[in-house]
Amino acid sequence: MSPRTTPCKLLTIICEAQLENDLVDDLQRLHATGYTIADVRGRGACGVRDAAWPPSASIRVEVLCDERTAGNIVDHLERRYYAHYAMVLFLGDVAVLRSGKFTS
Amino acid sequence: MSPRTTPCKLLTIICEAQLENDLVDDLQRLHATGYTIADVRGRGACGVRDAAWPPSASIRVEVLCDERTAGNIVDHLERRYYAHYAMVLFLGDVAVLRSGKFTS
Amino acid sequence: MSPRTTPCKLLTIICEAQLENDLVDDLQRLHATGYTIADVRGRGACGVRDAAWPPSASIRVEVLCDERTAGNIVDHLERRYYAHYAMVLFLGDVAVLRSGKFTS
Amino acid sequence: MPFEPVILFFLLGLTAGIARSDLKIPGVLYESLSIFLLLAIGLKGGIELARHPVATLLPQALAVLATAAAIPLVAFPLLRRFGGLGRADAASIAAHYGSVSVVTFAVAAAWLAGRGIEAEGHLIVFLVLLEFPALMIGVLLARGAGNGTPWGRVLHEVFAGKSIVLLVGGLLIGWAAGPQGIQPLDRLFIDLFKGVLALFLLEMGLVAAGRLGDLRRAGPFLAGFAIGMPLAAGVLGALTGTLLGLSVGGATLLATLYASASYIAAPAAMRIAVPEANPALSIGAALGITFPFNLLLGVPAYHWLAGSLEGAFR
Amino acid sequence: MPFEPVILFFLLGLTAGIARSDLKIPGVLYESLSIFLLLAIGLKGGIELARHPVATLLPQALAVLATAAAIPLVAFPLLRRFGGLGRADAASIAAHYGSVSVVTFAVAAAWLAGRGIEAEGHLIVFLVLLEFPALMIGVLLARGAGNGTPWGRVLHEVFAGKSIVLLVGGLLIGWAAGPQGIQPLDRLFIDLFKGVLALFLLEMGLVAAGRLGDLRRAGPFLAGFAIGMPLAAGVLGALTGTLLGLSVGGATLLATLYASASYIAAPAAMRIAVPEANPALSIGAALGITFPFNLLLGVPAYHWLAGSLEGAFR
Amino acid sequence: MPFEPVILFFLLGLTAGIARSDLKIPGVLYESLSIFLLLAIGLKGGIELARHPVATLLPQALAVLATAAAIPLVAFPLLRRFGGLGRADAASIAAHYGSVSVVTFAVAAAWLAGRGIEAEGHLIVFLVLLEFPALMIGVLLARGAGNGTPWGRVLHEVFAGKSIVLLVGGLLIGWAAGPQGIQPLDRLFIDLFKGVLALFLLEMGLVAAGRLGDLRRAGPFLAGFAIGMPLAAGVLGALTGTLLGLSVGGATLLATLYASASYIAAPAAMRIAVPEANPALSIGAALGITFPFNLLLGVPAYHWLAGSLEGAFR
Ligand SMILES: Nc1ncnc2c1ncn2[C@@H]1O[C@H](COP(=O)(O)O)[C@@H](O)[C@H]1O
Ligand SMILES: Nc1ncnc2c1ncn2[C@@H]1O[C@H](COP(=O)(O)O)[C@@H](O)[C@H]1O
Ligand SMILES: Nc1ncnc2c1ncn2[C@@H]1O[C@H](COP(=O)(O)O)[C@@H](O)[C@H]1O
Ligand code: NA
Ligand code: NA
Ligand code: NA
Repeated sequence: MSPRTTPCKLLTIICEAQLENDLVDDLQRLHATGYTIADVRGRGACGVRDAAWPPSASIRVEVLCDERTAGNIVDHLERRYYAHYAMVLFLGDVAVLRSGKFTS
Repeated sequence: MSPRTTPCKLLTIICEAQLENDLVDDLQRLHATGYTIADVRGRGACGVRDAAWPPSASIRVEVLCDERTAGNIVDHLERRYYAHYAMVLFLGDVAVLRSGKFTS
Repeated sequence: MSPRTTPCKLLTIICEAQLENDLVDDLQRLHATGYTIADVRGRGACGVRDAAWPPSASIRVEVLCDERTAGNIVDHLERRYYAHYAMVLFLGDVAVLRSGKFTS
Repeated sequence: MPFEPVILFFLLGLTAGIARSDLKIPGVLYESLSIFLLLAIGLKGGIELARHPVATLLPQALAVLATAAAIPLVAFPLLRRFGGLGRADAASIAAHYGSVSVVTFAVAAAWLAGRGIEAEGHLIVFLVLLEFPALMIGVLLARGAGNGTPWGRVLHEVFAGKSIVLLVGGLLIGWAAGPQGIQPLDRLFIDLFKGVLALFLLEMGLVAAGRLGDLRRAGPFLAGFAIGMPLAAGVLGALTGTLLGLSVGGATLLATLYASASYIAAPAAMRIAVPEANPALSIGAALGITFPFNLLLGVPAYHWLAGSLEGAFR
Repeated sequence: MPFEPVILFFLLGLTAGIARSDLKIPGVLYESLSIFLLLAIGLKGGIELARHPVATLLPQALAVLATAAAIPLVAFPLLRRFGGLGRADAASIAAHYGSVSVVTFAVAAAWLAGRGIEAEGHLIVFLVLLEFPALMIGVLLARGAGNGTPWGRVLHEVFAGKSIVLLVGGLLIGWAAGPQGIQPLDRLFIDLFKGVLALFLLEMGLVAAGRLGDLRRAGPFLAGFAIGMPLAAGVLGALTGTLLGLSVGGATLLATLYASASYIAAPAAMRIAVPEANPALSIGAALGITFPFNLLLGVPAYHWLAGSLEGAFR
Repeated sequence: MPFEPVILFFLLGLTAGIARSDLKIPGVLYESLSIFLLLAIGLKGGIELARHPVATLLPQALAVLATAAAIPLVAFPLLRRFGGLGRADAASIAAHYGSVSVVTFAVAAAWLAGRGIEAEGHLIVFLVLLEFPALMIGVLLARGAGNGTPWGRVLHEVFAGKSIVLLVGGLLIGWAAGPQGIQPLDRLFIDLFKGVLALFLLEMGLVAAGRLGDLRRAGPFLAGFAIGMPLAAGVLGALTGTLLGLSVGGATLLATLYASASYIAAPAAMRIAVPEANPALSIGAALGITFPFNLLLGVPAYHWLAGSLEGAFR
């Protein structure tokens, strides 16, 4: 990888669309420097979520952040939402340009 | 990575939107525990697919699963669709929380 | 990973939707063999981009390519857009099927 | 035809969904149509409000709110004791049935209009008023008034929720602008109302088809509740309407409001305020059974009831 | 003006697309408009059906189905032998031209209405009937009746496909509810029809602009086919219509149906049933050439033809 | 009511946005409504054009273009010197205020119609003409005519931009088809115009609510500019209109055009042509202050002005 890139965590959250407002507040409070959201549909342990109407709509949230922030976010989401909401979390490794943008 | 996360495969499929119903059935049959779908547009070997009308719409399907399931899905898709449909597949490594959710 | 897959770079670009036409031309000129685009919203250094109207809409562009092409694209984007537009770039490693499709 | 023609669109959607047709109504169209319907209903209510002095409606409105509050308060212990449901699920279902369905109301109004039966216009004002109290009662039943309920959050969810904002906003605009001020907008909000309702019912049919699986899991008690509860609430509504001196049409609409179960505002509010509740149960019952039941059989039944009560009491 | 004004919207879209304008009609709007158009056409057909005893239409319908079946059966060997196309491609293109284009039909009907030319209302019923047989013929031509064709899958794709569900569903609703039952929906489905058609044509222009590249690759034979085939099919349609005793307007519409090529139902069905066929060929010809040809020149030509045949045969 | 009722929808959206309601108008609906509004305005203008010989409009049009060009040319040095803004930002803001807001124009036309005040129909033609020159001036101010400005790219962005394509396209269609040709489309494009405008204003209120943060950062000079500039431009417009012999209604509309700031075409063009400019400044001022100011206070003020000038000059 080019010397100008820096390793970074990419946390992806797939969850019910109704959580968007809360989640966005949580991310800000937990010092994520940004996030990206897409509308998605899918299936998982909570059944089919086909996005045909608001209660069955889902979102996919990506957060680029350092490892510590990622850990904090995962902890918080697991505590606050995991039990009662359709939610999946996964972490990947990427390399970002101008990493200053993604550390809090 | 935190000790609470487990390695997992992330299979991404980008293909014609019209395959969605079939694909979803295939994934269930091949023991994927879930999937996530987003509407996308793009360009590839089959030309521009701009999503301006249904025949040129594309979807992006993500499947979190173990390595064996990923292999089975890739084999099946390659056999059944790859020759005649616009389709791209790629595999990545991620770490999931509560991995029990993603092994069949 | 299965012997039929080959390592490949996955470059993800998140930027203002208005750049789409230009970006797509740039990618073609820089020998990307394809791309995939999704509509997204988010927040970053340039503030909230909520996609409620065209000036605040964002896109997420994925390009599967070899390392050299990825480097060229990153260089070009950084020079041409990074200073004045909301834009984030990151690189990941994936494994693709039929890698011939993704090298220029 | 015994029922309103727009119901046929619901049946078409239901059939297409069950047949796994590739007919899919985009989520964005659903949202656009529901914005239209909520705003149009609010505007109509506001125009009615501009015609009536608010003061004269106040006593009626209080009586309506008071009797309607009985619905979730009765439903909750029933669901707990006889349905064996947990506190959260019972409270959430009670809130759905205590609140109202805007679309059921609109179909009932169309059914009456199709038969030339008059009804008081200010029933729409009651529709708006009945939308939210049951949601608050539901949260109270699930959590109690005290410890740890994030009331600020819940109140925000209810009052800043899409349906309240559009209904109340439309009401205020209609009231402030009055019939003449709104008149240039009639081409969109009044003339197209029924056509848009038909499209929305097509979509609801598709959505309902996707809930049929949930229903099977819900079990026979909930299925019975989803028919018995609206009937009982319909009797209460028809009685209240008749005692308040409403016309037969007006009492029919009030009965329909009491009998209907919310599936726009309630699912949104309950998901945030009572996350432990399983949405498949409340939505499955409200949308999968009560909604079609009211469309096909309930409305004519409430009309018959209102007619009988009118005969009995006057 | 020699042609229908709504065609100008198609030309605007085409121009904007060729100029690489940033005007993009969101895919969701395309889907919403096509749901509207299919449902509205179905409803209109259903109202006509309610007016005619079905039995009297039956013989005409059978004759129309039988002669129309000739179109794909003739197109297939032509495309194979003279176009040098493979079995799958020839079959898929034959299916597109054997099926019908709802939008071309609507433009032809508007063209006639703009000139005050009457046409039998039940032509819409034929539109619905002609939508699918060619699709089945196409699959048969590509695969044969036997070995390994997933007929269940194919039949499901055709009959549970969006356009059949909406056309047939609208037909049944219009027929069951009758003219008075549908009347409150007229504000949406009838009054706005032509405006929505204009918006849809704007979008189709943008889509067609994106197919021009495919066309170049398709080669001169297919370009010739895309003009010769509709002309030949138009003659067959005008002849059939005249012999069945339709008015000049009715025969014009039947000719338009025969001449038009599907680009809603056929691409969807062929992609699933005959995946080896290259969709760029069939869609490029049907949408890039035949569709604008029919809009601009075909419809007036079929009308002239129908008039001449009427003079000759009666 | 002192202001147009449709403005209430803007206030509803603004309130919902500030209250962080979960009411969100999908981006696709925004695009669909803006396509509708631009096309409908263009069609109306085209019909007017078909009624007037183009030649008679030409001298007026040239005078209007010439005086309107003063707006960005005056705004630029003001913003540079007194606002302390950089070249790019000053040029971009000047372009926004030199161009026009289609929605402000539509609200002003509705305000006049609601009071029975006549206005020349061909003002719509001026609306279309005034849309783009200021954008070119803005680019010139930012970059100079020479070295390195990608003029091809910029011209394409302006003339192939969505709003010009739809406005000019609609104009040409309306002009080619004429009033009778367009008449079957009136049900959609004319009758629903005001209702769609109301929905669009609801959305703009939500969007404007999201810009209030930008405003705070913009500082007091820009806030003053966003009110003073439209007032000054409005005087210029009313004066020009009166001297050209327009009616009071026509002069009011011209003043509104001069006073309004673009937030559809200008942000798109400036983002590509002058990327160094901070869009938060120009959009915050144009949408967050000038747009509501014109809706609520500006239009009545320009009307009063036009009336006074008419008295003074004739
Ligand atoms: N195995 C999986 N692969 C990809 N996405 C998944 C998977 N499982 C769940 N999801 C997504 O996460 C959402 C919530 O999952 P769950 O909480 O398991 O219902 C689903 O609706 C899917 O969109
Ligand atoms: N190199 C690439 N990078 C990212 N996405 C691609 C690439 N190639 C193809 N795709 C996506 O996969 C779809 C199908 O690809 P293809 O089968 O190559 O036409 C395209 O429409 C794109 O959305
Ligand atoms: N830390 C982050 N994680 C995920 N997405 C981000 C992050 N920062 C920025 N983005 C996305 O990139 C876009 C542009 O970022 P920026 O240039 O920082 O404003 C934002 O609107 C987000 O969609
Ligand atoms: Na109720
Ligand atoms: Na045909
Ligand atoms: Na201006």
